[in-house]
Amino acid sequence: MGILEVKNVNKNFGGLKALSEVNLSVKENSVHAIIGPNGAGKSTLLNCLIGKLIPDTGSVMFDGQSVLGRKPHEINQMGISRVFQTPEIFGDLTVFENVMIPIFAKRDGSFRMHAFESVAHERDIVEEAEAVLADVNMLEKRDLHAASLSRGDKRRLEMAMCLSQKPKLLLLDEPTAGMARADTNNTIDLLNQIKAKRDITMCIIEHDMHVVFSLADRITVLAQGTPLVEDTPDKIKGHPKVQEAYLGEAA
Amino acid sequence: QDSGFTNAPTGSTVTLGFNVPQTGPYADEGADELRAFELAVEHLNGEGDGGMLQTFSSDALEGGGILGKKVEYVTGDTQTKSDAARASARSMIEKDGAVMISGGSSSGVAVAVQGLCQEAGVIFMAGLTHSNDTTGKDKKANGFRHFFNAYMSAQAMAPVLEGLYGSDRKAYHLTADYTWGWTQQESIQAATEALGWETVNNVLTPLAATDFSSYIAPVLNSGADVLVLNHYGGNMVNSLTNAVQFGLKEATANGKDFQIVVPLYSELMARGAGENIAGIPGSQNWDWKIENQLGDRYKGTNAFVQSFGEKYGFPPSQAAHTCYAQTILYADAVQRAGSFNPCAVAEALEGYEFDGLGNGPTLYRASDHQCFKDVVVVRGKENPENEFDLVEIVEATPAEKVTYDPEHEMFAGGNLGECNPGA
Amino acid sequence: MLGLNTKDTWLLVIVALMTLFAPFLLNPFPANSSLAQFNAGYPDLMQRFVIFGIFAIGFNILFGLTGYLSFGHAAFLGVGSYAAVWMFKLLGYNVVPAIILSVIVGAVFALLIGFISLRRSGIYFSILTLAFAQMSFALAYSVLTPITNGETGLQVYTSDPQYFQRSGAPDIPHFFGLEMRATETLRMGGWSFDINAGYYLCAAVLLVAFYMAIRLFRSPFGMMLRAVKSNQQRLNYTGLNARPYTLAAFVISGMYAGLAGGLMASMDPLAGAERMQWTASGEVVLMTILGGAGTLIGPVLGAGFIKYFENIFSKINDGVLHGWFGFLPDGIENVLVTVVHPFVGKGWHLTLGLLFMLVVIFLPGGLVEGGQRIGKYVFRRRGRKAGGAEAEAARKQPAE
Amino acid sequence: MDAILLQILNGLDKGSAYALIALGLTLIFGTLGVVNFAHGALFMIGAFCAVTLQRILTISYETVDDSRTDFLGNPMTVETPYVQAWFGPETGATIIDWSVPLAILFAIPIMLLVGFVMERGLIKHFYKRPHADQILVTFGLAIVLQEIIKYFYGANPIPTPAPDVFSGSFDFGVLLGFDPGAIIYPYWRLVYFVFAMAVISGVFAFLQFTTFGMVVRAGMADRETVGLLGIDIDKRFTIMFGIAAGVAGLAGVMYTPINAPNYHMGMDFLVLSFVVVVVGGMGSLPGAVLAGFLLGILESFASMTAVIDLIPGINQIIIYLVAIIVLLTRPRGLMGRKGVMEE
Amino acid sequence: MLDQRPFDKNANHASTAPAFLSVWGLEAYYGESYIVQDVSFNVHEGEILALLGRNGAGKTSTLRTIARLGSPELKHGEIWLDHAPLHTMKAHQAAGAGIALVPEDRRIIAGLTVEENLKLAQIAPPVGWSLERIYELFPRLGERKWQEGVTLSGGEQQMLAIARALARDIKVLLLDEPYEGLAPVIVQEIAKTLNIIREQGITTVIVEQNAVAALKLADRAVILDTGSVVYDGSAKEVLDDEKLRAEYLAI
Ligand SMILES: Nc1ncnc2c1ncn2[C@@H]1O[C@H](COP(=O)(O)OP(=O)(O)OP(=O)(O)O)[C@@H](O)[C@H]1O
Ligand SMILES: Nc1ncnc2c1ncn2[C@@H]1O[C@H](COP(=O)(O)OP(=O)(O)OP(=O)(O)O)[C@@H](O)[C@H]1O
Ligand SMILES: CC(C)C[C@H](N)C(=O)O
Ligand SMILES: [Mg+2]
Ligand SMILES: [Mg+2]
Repeated sequence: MGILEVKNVNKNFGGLKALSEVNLSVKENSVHAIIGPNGAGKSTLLNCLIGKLIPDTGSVMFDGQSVLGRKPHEINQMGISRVFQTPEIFGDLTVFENVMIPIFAKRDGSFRMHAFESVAHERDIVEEAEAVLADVNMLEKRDLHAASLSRGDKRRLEMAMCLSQKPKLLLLDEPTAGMARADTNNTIDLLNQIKAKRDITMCIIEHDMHVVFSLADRITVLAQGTPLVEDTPDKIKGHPKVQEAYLGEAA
Repeated sequence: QDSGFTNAPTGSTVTLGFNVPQTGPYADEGADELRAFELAVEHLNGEGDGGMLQTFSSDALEGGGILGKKVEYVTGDTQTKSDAARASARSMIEKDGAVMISGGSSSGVAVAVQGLCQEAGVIFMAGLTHSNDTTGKDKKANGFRHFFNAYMSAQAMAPVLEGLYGSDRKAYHLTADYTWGWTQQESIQAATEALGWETVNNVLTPLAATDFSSYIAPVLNSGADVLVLNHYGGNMVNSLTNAVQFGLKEATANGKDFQIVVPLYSELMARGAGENIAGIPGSQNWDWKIENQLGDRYKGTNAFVQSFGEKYGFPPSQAAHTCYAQTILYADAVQRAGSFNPCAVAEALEGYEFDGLGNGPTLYRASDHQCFKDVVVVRGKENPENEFDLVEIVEATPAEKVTYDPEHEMFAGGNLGECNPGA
Repeated sequence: MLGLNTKDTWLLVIVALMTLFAPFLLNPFPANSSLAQFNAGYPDLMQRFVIFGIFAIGFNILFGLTGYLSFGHAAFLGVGSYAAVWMFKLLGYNVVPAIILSVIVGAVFALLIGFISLRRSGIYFSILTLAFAQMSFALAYSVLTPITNGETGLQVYTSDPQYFQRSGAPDIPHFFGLEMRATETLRMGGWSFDINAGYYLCAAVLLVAFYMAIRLFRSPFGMMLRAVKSNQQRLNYTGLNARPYTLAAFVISGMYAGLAGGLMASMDPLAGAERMQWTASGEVVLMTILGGAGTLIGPVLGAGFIKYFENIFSKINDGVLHGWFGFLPDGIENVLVTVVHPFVGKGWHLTLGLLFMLVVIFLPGGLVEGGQRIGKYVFRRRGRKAGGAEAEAARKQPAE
Repeated sequence: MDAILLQILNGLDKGSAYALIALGLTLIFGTLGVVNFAHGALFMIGAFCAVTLQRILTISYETVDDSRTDFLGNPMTVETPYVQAWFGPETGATIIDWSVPLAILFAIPIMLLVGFVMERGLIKHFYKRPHADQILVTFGLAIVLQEIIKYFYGANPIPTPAPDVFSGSFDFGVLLGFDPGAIIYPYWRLVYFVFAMAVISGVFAFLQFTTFGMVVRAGMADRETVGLLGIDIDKRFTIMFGIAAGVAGLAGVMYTPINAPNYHMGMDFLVLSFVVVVVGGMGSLPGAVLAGFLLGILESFASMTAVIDLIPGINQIIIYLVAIIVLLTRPRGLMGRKGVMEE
Repeated sequence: MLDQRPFDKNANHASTAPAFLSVWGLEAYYGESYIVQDVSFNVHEGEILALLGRNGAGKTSTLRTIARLGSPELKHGEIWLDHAPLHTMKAHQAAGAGIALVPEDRRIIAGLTVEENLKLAQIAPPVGWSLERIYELFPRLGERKWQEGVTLSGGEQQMLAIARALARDIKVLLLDEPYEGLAPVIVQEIAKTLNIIREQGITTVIVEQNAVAALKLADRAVILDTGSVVYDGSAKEVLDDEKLRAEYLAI
């Protein structure tokens, strides 16, 4: 039994079958990659996990509980965080505030009326936020408005926000897209460190095979809304169907 | 030297506060009031031709200001909102040291400002306010109303309506849904029912309404043969225009010609209704033609019209007349009392009988501070010669006919209280 | 101090000093000079400045932080006023229960309206709040007259019970015997200054309200509200429930509005229905934007700006103009009066409209931004002289 | 039955006015994304185009008639309009009589000009600014326009009657077999309804059957990208603004015989037109029109005595009540597009 | 070798052909922050230029400046395209002169279908490829022409964005991270497409984090660092020079 169990999930958009009969089991504290051609339904699947979309049929169990019917913030409080394909950050806030908010959410729950305390006096949260920013090499940008970051930096910031929550399950939708090689490598290192601690489960969508193969324990290949194969990285690399439909001559 | 009351004038001048609507729908009416105030101040200070001071029955005033102090004035904008009006009045009292506030073009504002003046200890000489409440439920010892009221309108109109349309009529009322509208409707309903008219329906219309078609349309089919529009200002212009559009003027009902009645007229607003007002009866506090048409019982009128017309180029409205008269009356009362103390002034005004201000013999009744004088019943002219000559006078109902007991049920519940000199 | 950082402490101190000395600051011209017209230091206007300041501060907590533009905030001000007057009618003229009830009633109303309206966002939210407020206004004006006294406005009558009005207590609103209207006029040379009890009560309340707003702006709660404005989706996916945050902000700002309403009735015991009309709601929106939405002091400045024009400019008539220009030859005097005439007195709206336009066009971000720019400009020039400008510009460039 | 039919008819012409104003507003607000608080003022300026034309047509020369006197006792001056002098009293009078329909021709260039000037001179700098700034600047502009009109025309309503042939009403009920007088309907209101339908279909056709509409929609969603595609969106926004101003202005011209125009008529309609647009759904032209008629008709129903007796005060609040109900049951109004002004 | 040939903006560049697109001394600001700092380079007709650099180096800003978008604001410098002075133009005029930018977040227009997005590009002259020809190159777009553009998957959106540029008759194509978020097969496909486009004689500037892929495609490379040009030379040289790659691209 994995920490995440997706069973027979279907999702249609009008006539389009974005997901059909998707089954997926993610083992606790493993890194599970989902790859597949563009439009295969990868992001749609993640949307179903975090309450952004509700599957037409099927079930999604996380940590023994169903996530279906829960609001996004409740699902997050269960321990699922997500990095989006197009960065979702608080553009009007500073980089530092961007990472403090998830830490508050983790500590105080989905709502707390702390209207007369001072942000600056929350020592532990400030320190934690600093540490998180240091991890992603963004400490010197802490007072910039998030909206004025370059694309790659936005993506790093969003990663930091999710990591700061120490979620049980971290969903990463193309975390390194648009990142410079050097930072991609840093990110791989960072994720590998996390992986080494073995206390976070990660589900990663990525088109950069270098990233996928450096991190993943298992890989699911999704094509046209259905899982094509699921296996270890080595097996996937050599899989002819995958090569043809996805990797092309590069692999 | 006067002292011991709010804003006792200490220097060689005395300040009056003229609080009129300068913005909003009644701005033109307010502008006319302001003209009259300025004219009155001129006359009090001995400038110009003296206007009604020449005809006024009291000769306490000599044109040297009030009690020898030159009259100065400040102005403000009521916006026809009780809040704004009170703010403006307070600034006149607190900042400019006004000893008297006058003006306004709505009963809500009048009541609100009257209450303020009572608390602050200055005299309020109401401008245009027609609701029974101003000198009824909401009367105040420091407040005085020269203008007539809804009850008086109704009493004056009733005999005329009977003469014009008979005593077997079915009336349909449209009423502006606020204090004034209600008292107007209540009064006219009572008066017409006393004639034997039947009231078919009374529909309250929102003050903010601009199109009355959905209220007018069902009228013809309701069995009524008279439509009473208890509307004023923009409401009146629009509802009357709509009624005419729907052909009510030419219609017949119950075998009679259908009729429209507008109990309270305003010349300024009538202008907005254009030719639609032709033949429609209503009442006024005063009309600039009254002395010419009904003789010198109404003396003062021509003097005022002359003086105003020469200065501004057109005849004054009843709003202007009332504000002018109120200013003169106040000044005269101070002069007679020999003091600006509101209590002394009130005493001088209470029960005061005067003449020569254009309304014929008039009484400022002591028990409720309401003026009693003749009420002018008018009709829209069929072929007006110019935009100032829109109504013809049907008759002037003598004051006795419209006088009522201060405890009359439409006026009951109020308490004049004590005069308050403030400080 | 008081749990604020230095900058905020300074801000608070400055505001405190300004409110404390307002009677003097606002009456800079000798009472008999022709410029006395521009003096704003009389009780009514000073009270209005602070009361609308409170209203705008509260509005800004909602709008400035969350970006939810309520177009019906005047409704809370209105119910606050009604509640206060009812307290006068039932209990007596002490303002304390009146003010307390007005805050509570403001909160309850805001909770109801907010709970429903916050189901929608953006313009849909604005129109929902507008609709509720307009309904309240229309009903208060007509059907609810027994409670609101309709067009005239709710007043205290001598026949009202006033169960707790002790004999000997003032017959007008008072604070444990201190009449709100009590005014001491100080005359110094040609100047005269009004020290008014009601004003200082309002000013004290303003300071508390302002202090709480600072705390709130700097609190985690305030940060969450800004996050709502920035990206509500993200907030939800971060595990925070945006609804209770926005609702709490809505209720708090409703309480500020109720408080303002209560104070208004305490200074002048009459509650008019027009207080709830959309124009009144629009006014607080304008005040906030004009001053600078999302800034702490902006709304207060905006409130002062609008109230100043309404009360001072509307009172300048031709007579006053002739007074000013009287020293000039007649011809010039008349020309000047004719030129200025459309902008003052009954033309005060025109001036206000023009100023609205000029402020937004030239000072995006409102008066506060304008102030900052001027500050920066002055600072720069000084800096340049000292040769620091280049250094500063260099620092601005990306590192290396 | 006849009472209901009557109110539907009444609702139709009220709805026509709402729909026309909302249509113009939604072009600017729902499509260009500018919160235009000056829209009511455009409506008002349209109405004053009619007033102005009437004044122009009645420009007169004065002759002194010694046989009569004015109110001060001086000899009376009599005014004769020049058009009557030029075209003869009969024709001249007819021209004056037809001033409102003629004002359409007069208003179109003026309103387009007003729209262009307003957009070029002011609004274009505000497309990227926050809505709040747009509110402030357009509200300021509305006040200024209003005050200018007040300065020249005063605060009172100015009667601007329809041509005589359209005055009065016709008995609609008789056509349907009801009693005479059961359903009467003023001719001019019928004209207004027909006119509104014509303008609405014209605008729809223009936006539907030309690429113009698509470009404008695209430009609203993403100005920058549209620019990258070589399209000068500014020009089209200006045209769009001109059209919107024109629609508002024509609505105003034709409205004058229904209710005499005054300087604040725009503000009276302003809030209502926002409500209509939002109830219709942001960014939807059909929505705005539909909501206009819906609210117009419901407002008429709510003013029926039977209804008021049932729920006192309902006529005061019906519009807002309906707005609340619609917005709570349909998140984006009747036909709103996703993502338009939802933040 | 970079050491021997430090970048000099006045120096003659590799090719002897006259510059087709010439960028000289660009300085551009976001508000007060100085982002593009004196950037100069030439692109010759028909060539593909790779513009590389770290996150936040100013690549996007440079492309936006060339396309004459309002922000960043060009304060100094000249841009000439085939004798047309782009620096005096606005975006839509520059587009008319033959510039096409495929922006980094694709900027598919919400509310329009795929086909409408394409048609939009053909409203203003000069018109390029016909819709049929576009659908031939990108059959997926043909299949989805009625779908709302923004609901396409990331890869599909990228195709649409490129297709939209081709729908216009362009002289220079500016591509901002065209491979980002695309499956390896699609990357290869797009690379092929870009080669086809090159054969049509269209000049291309490509910004890519996937430097290897970009360099394989490109004739020349320009490397930016904190807003300034640090390398301008042949693409092959970068690809082959370990040290250069390590220094500027961390690969
Ligand atoms: N809201 C929607 N409405 C209609 N179709 C949608 C919607 N969202 C996604 N789709 C379609 O569903 C399919 C799957 O999309 P999804 O975004 O999940 O792909 P993906 O696997 O994440 O692709 P990529 O790697 O390119 O991001 C696509 O064909 C897309 O066009
Ligand atoms: N709108 C903006 N306002 C202020 N600064 C900005 C803005 N956009 C970008 N910047 C800053 O300009 C610099 C260059 O950004 P740019 O987007 O051009 O980089 P890039 O080379 O494209 O990076 P990436 O590879 O991450 O996309 C960065 O430091 C960024 O923070
Ligand atoms: C001004 C009055 C004559 C009428 C006005 N509506 C009132 O309330 O009294
Ligand atoms: Mg995806
Ligand atoms: Mg970039």
